[in-house]
Amino acid sequence: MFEVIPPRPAPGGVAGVGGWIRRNLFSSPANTLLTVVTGVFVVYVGLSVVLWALFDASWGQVWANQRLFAVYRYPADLLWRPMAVLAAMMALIGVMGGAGRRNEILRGLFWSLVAFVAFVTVIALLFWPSVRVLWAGVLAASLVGYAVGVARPSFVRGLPWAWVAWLFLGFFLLYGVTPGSGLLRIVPARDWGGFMLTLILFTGIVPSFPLGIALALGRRSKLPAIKYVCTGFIEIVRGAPLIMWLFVASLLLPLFLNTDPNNLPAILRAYVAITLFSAAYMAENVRGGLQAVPRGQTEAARALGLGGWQTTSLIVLPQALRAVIPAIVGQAIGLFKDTSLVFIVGLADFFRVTEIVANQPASLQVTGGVKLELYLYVALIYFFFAYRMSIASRQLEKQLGVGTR
Amino acid sequence: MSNVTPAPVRADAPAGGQAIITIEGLNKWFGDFHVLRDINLSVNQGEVVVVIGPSGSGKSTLIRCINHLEEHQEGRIVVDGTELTDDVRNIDLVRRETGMVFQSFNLFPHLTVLENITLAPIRVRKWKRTQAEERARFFLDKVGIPEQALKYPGQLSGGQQQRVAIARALTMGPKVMLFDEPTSALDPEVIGEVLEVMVALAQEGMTMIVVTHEMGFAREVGDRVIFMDAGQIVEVGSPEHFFLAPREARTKAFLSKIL
Amino acid sequence: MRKMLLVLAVLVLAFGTAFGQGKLQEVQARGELRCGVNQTLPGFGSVDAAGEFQGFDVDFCRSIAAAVLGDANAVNFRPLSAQERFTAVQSGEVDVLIRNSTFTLSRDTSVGLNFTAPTFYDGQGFMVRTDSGINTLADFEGRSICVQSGTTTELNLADVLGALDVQFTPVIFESAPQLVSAYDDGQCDGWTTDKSGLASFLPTLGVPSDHRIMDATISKEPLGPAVLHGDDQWYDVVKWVVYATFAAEEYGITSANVDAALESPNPQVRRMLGVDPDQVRGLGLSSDALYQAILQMGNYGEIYDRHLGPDTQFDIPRGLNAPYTRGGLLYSPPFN
Amino acid sequence: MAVADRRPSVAPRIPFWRNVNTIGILAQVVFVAVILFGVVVLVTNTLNALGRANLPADFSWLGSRAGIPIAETPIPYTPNDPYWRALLIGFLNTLKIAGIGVVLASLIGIAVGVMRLASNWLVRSIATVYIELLRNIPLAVQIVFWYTAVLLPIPPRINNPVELPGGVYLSNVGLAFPFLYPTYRFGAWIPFLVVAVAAVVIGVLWRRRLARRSERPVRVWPLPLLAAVAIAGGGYYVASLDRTLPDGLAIDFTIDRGRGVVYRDVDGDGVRGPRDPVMPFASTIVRIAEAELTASTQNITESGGVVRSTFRFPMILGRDVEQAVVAFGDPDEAAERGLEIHFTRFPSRGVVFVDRDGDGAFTPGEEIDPATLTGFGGVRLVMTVFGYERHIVADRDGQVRTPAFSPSGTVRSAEVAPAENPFSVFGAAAATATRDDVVPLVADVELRPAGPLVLSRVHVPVSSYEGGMRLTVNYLALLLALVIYTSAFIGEIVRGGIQAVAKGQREAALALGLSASQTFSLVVFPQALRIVLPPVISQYLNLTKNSSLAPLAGYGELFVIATIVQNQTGASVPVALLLIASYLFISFAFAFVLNIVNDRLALVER
Repeated sequence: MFEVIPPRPAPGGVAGVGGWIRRNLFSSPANTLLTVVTGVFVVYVGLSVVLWALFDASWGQVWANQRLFAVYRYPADLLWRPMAVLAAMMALIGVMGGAGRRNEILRGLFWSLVAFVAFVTVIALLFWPSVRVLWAGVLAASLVGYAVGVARPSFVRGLPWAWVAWLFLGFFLLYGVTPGSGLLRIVPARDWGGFMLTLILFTGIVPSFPLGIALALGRRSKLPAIKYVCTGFIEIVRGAPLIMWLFVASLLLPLFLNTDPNNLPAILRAYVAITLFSAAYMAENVRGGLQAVPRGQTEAARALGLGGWQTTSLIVLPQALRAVIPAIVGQAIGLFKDTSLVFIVGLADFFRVTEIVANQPASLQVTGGVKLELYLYVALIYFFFAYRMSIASRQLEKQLGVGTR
Repeated sequence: MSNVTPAPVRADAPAGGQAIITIEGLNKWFGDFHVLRDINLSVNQGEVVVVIGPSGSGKSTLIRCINHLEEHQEGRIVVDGTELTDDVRNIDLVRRETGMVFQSFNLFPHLTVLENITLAPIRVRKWKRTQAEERARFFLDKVGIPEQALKYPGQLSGGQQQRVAIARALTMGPKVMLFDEPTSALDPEVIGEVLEVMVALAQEGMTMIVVTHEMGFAREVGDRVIFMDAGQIVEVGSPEHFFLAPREARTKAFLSKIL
Repeated sequence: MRKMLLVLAVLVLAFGTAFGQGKLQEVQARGELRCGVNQTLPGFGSVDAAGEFQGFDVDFCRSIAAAVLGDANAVNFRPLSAQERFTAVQSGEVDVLIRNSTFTLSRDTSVGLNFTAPTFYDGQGFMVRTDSGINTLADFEGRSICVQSGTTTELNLADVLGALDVQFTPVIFESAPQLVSAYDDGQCDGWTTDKSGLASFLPTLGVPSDHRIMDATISKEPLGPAVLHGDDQWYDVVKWVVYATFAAEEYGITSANVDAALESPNPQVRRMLGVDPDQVRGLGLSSDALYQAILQMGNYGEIYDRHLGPDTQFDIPRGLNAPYTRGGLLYSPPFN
Repeated sequence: MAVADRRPSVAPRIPFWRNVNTIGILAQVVFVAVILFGVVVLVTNTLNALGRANLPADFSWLGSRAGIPIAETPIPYTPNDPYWRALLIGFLNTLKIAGIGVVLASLIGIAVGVMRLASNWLVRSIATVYIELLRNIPLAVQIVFWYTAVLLPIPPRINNPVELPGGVYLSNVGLAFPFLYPTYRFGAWIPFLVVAVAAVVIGVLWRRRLARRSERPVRVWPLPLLAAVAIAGGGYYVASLDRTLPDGLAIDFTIDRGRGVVYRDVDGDGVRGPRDPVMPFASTIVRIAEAELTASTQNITESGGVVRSTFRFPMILGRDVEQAVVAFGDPDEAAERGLEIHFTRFPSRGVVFVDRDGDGAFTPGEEIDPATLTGFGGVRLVMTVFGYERHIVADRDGQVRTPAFSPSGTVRSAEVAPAENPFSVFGAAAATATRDDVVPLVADVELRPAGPLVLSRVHVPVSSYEGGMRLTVNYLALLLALVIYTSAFIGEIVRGGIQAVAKGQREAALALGLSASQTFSLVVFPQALRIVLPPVISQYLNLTKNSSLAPLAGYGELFVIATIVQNQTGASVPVALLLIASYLFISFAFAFVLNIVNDRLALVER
C-alpha cells in the first residue's frame, strides 16, 4: 500500500537562523577562523570610524557651509528659485511614482529621493534655518505629486511635455529673465555651484542621448564618409580622459568660436565637453544595442514597405535601446561621478566646494584643519545617489530579463 | 569565343495569363561568388510557383531580389509593371505591392500583434488607425488567431507567430506574396496550421512564390515547380512532372534524398 | 567654387567681429567688473560660508568697481585656477586679474598681459622647522622642498638653487592647502612660496612655534593687478585706482574721514577726490571715482588691515608694503 | 539575340535625387561639405583669435628651456631641459603609474571577485561592501581622501622611516626599496642577453614544430627558458670576470656638503668639467675617520600622538660606523638640569629626558618640553661618528650622498665616551674625556669595480631617500586610489565571469573527482578568464586614462605637466593637440592588445 511520508522538519544546520549561521559562517574550522578574523577586523574598523566621527571630528564647518555645498554663491534671497525647480522636479517624479503603481523601480527611486530631501530638511532645520520652509516645501511638493499620481494616473501621459516645460522654465527660473530688475533678475552662471551644479552637469546625459544615437547610427552607416567621421569622433573622444576634454574645451571653445569667452560661461564649456564626451560613450552603448537587433527585423520592415528612417526609428531603435537601458544607466552613474572633474576649469561643484571650505580662514582655525570631515560628507552623498542608481539599474536588468540568459 | 554558353533554362509563365512578375537575365554576385546565374522567370497573376532546391542554391536570394532586399547586378526585374531600378521610388512601389513571409517570422518583439500588423498600413499606406485595425482584425481572423491581437509576439507559439506574419503581410493588400521557407523554423506539429493558411490563400487566387521543402504543399497547390541548383534554374514543370518524371539527373538526385 | 569660398570668408569674418570699443567703456556699459580671483588662498581670496568673496586681492577688485561703476559690489568674481588665469585675461574673460600673480618681464611681454601698479611687494622665501638645521640656502643640499606647480616660485626655486649648485628634491603640489598639510606632516624639509603666503599659512600649522620663515628672499615678487596688453586707458584706470589707495593712506584719508577730506586744502587731495575734477575725468571716469573707491573700500592700509593686519589670524608685518614715508615701497605718483 | 536580352534595356532616366546610387554619394558630399565647412570656420576662428592674443600656434616653443622641476623622473631631467623633455617625462610617468596599477588592480580585483563568491558570509559581505562603496564614490574624492587624509598624515616622517624587511623604507615621503641597476660593465653582458632572447624565440619555434609533428605532448616553454637563463647567467659570470674600472673614473666629493659626483675625466685635467660625462650607478665606499653631526630635540606628531623631546640625526645605522657617540651640545647646562639621553634607535634617534623616578632609565612621561628649555631650538645634541664606512651606489646622475658632516670638535668641545659596546651608550653623563682640538674632516671615497648589475640599497643620509628605487607619496596615493577604484570594477567583472561559466562545467569537474580548488583553478577559472579578459582590458584603459586625475595628488604625469606647460607658454592649441595625440596613442595601444587577445580567444574557441 503506497503512503505519502509526511514531511519532517529539517535537521539542525540545514534550515532556520542557526542553520544559516552554521552554513555561512562556521561550516569548517578554516571558515570559523576566517569569520573570527574578519569579524574582529570589521568591528575594529567600524568602531574606530564611529568613535572618530562622534568624538574627534569637528563637523561645524560642514554644517556652517551648507549653502556653499548646496548652491555655492547662488544669492541667498533667490534661493526659492532653485528650490522651486527642485520642488517641481520632485513633484513630477512623484506623479510618475504615484501613477506607476506597478513600477516598483520608479517608486523606489522616488521614495529614496524623498528620504534624501527629508534628511536635508532636518539638516536645514538644525543648521540652516533660513531655508527650512523651502525644504519643507520641496518635501510637500513631492508628496503632493505622489498623491496626484495615485489619484489621477492618467496624468502620466502628459508628463513628457511637463518635463520639457520643466527643463525650459527651470532654466529660466535659475538663470532669470531680466538683468537687474526686480522680476527674476539674472543670476550669472558663475555663481552657480555646489550640488546644484553637479545635478545640472549631470543633465548633460539628456542631450547626449540623441547625439549618441545619431553617432551610433552614423557609425553603422553604409556610407563611408559618414561612417568614418562618426567613428573618428567617437574614438578620439573616448580615447582621452574627460578631465582633459574639460581642460581643452575651456581653453579652445572660445578660440574656436572666436568669441568673447564671457558669452560662453565656464559652466557652458564644461557642459559641452561633458555632453560630447557622454555622447561618444552613449554611441558605443547604443551601437551594442543596434548590433543585438537581428537583421531580419530590418528586412521585415523594409519588405513591408517602411522607409529607411521609419525602419530605424520604429523598428530598430526601440529594440536596440531597450536592450541597452542597463548600460545607459551605468553610464549615467559614471557621468554623475565624473562631474566632480570640473574642478580643473575652476568651477565650484559639490566636490570642489570641499576645497573652498577647507581654505576658509575659519577652517584653518580648527586644529589640524577640516579635511576628512569634508571628504566623508561629500563621499557619502555621492555614494547615496550613485548606489541608489546602481540598485535601480540592477532591478531594471532583472525586469528586462537581460543577463538571465 | 569558341566557348558556347549553354542556353539558360527559361521558366516562362504559361501563355495567356497576365504576367505580374518578369525576371530576365538576372545575375547576382556576392563578392566574387556568382549566386544567381541567368535567371529567367515570369509569374502570372494568381499563379503559385514553388521553388525547391538544395540549400545554397540561390532560392532565397532569388525571391529576396524580387522585393529588392538583395540588389541584383544584371538583368531586369519587373513587378506589376514597375521595374526595379536604382530609382528609390520604384523600389518603394514594388515593396508595397509584395508581401513577404520569412523563415524566422521577424515579428517586431516590442510591438503587440495588432501593432505589428497595423504599423505598415498606417505609416506607408497612410490609413487611419481604425481602418487599419479593422483590416488587421479581419486578417487575424482569417489566419485563425483573432484572440491574440493584444499579445506580444514573444507570448505566441511559432505557428501562431508565422500566421501573424502572414496576416501582417496580407493587411498591406499585396499583389504578390513571397514565402521564404515559412515552415522551416517550426516544430513539426505546428507546420500544418501554417500550411493550411497558405493553401487557403492560394485557393483564393493570390499570386505566390514559395520557397519550401514541403513537397506536399507543392503537390497540392503549386501551379508550377522550379528546381534550382548552383544559382541556376535547372528544371521547370508541373508538380506532377516533378514527382513522377523528373528529367534532369540533378533533380532526380535531390528528390530522391528528400522524398 | 570661388563663390563658395567667398561666402565662407564672409561667414568667417562675421564670426570674427573684432571687439571695437575699449575695456573701460565696455565695463561701464556692462555695469559690472569681471575680476579674476583666487578662491583658495586665505587672506587674499576665499569664499566665506555666506558665499561672499573675501580677501586682500578681492577688495582691490571692489575698489576698482567702486571707482569705475560707483558701486563696490558691482563685481563679478571669476575664481580661476592657476592653469587658466592668464588664458582668462588673454581671452578677455576677465577685465582684470588680481590673483596673487607676479609681475615679470615674460608675463608682461610674451604672455600678452600688462601689469599695473603692484599692490603687494612680496618675495619668495622659505619656511623650515626651527630644528631642521637649515639656516642658509646651501643647507637645502640633499633636502626636499615643497613647491606649488605652475607658479613663478617653481621657476625661481630651480633658478636660484641651481645657480648655487644646491641639489634638492622638489615635491610638487597642485594647490597650496595640500602643500601646507604635506609640509606640516613633514613630507619636506622646507616649503617655498611668497613670504606673504608663508606668513598667512604659518598660524595654520600644527605647532606654529616649531617653524620659522628664513631670512633669505630669493626673488622679487611684486603682485599686482594684470590687464590685457594693448588697452592703455583701462590700464591707466586700474593703475590709478591702486595709486589712489596708496595716496589716501599717505595723506591719512580713510573711508571714515574722506568726506571731511573733501574740504582739505591740499591740492593733491582735492584733485584726487575730484573736488578739482579735471584730473580724474582725464582717466575717463566720473570726477568722484577715486573718492568713491576710498569711501567704499578704504585706503590701502584699511584694506591691508582688514585681511592681513594684526587683528587677523595672519598678522603679516607691513614690511615693504608700507607707504614710502614709513620706509615701504608704496609710492604714488603725484595727482597733478 | 539571347545575349542581347541578358543586358537590361536602358532604364528610363532616373532623377538623381531618387537614384539609390547617387543618394548615398550626395548625402556624403553634403555631409563632408558641412563638416569641412565647420572645420574651416573653427580653424580660421582659432587662428584669428590666437593671432589677436599673440599666442603661439606652432610647436617651436618645444625646444625652449622648461624650468619646471619634476619630482619623479624616470629618465634624467633637470629644469634646464626643454619642454619636450618635460612632456616626455610626463608621458613616461603616466606609463609608470598605469603599468604598475594594472598589475595590482588585477590581483586585488581577482581576489575581491573570488571573495564575492566565498561560502563565508562575512567574507562575501566585506567584498560586496568593498565593491559597492568604491564603485559609487567619485575617483576624485577617493584620490584626495587617500592623499590628504590617509597617506600624508599617517605614516612616519622621512627622518624616522619605518624599515621593513629587505631594506624597504616607508615614510610619508614615500616608499623606497633596493633595486638593481646597470653599471659600466652592463655593455659586456648585452650580447649574452641578446643571445638568450634569441634562444627563447628559436627554441619556442622549434618546440612548437616538434609539438605539431610529434604524437606525444611536448612542453614548449620550459626548455628554451631554461636555456635562456643558463646563457644569461653564464654571460653574467663571464661579463663579471673583467671588472676593470673605466679610464679616468673619478669622484669629486665635498664632504661638508656630503655630496659627490662620479664622472669620467675625459680631458684628464683632474677636475669635473662640463665635457666630462657623469657615471651613473658607480659603486663606491665612503670612509670618514671622524666627524660630527648636530641635531635638536623637537616635539613631533606621529600617528600615535605627539612625541616630545625627540632628537633625530640623519639616519646612520649601527653597521655604518665603528662607533658613534651622542652628547649634549652644551654639556654643562644638560648636567645642571639633569638631562639624559635615551636611544630609541641606535645611534641616531632618541629622547632627551630627566630621570625623575631615579631608576636610571627612561620611563614614558619623563620627556622634557624643549620649548621651555631653549626656546625654538630645543636641546642641541652632537653626534660624533668614528669610522664611518658605507657602501653607496651612485644614482642615475652619478651622485653619491652622505650626511653633511662637520669636522669633529668644531661644533663645541665634545665630551666623548669611548664606549666598548655602542648600544650601551647612555648619555653624556658617562663622558670621561674632553677634547678641544678640531679633527679635520677627511673623507676617503673608493670607487669599486662592479659586475654588470649592482644592487643599490636605500639609505637616508639627510631627509630624503638615496639609492634604490623610490616612489613618492604622490605616486603611491594616486596608485592606491586608482588600484582600489579599478579593482572594484574588475572584481565585479571577475565575479560575473565566474558565474557565467556554466554550472555543468563545475559539476562535470567535480564528478570527475577533481577537488573544489582544482575544479576552480583548472576548469572554472580558465573559462572565466576568457569571458573576463576583454572587459578587464577596457578597465586597464580606464585606469590609464584616470591617471590624468593626478593634479589631485600632485603627481607629475602627462596631464599635469601639460597644464603647467600650457600655463607657461600660452600655447593652448599645440598643447591640446599633443595631449590628444598622446592619449590616442595609448588608447590605440590598448585596442591593439585587445584585438590580439580577442583573436587568440576566438582561436581557442574553434
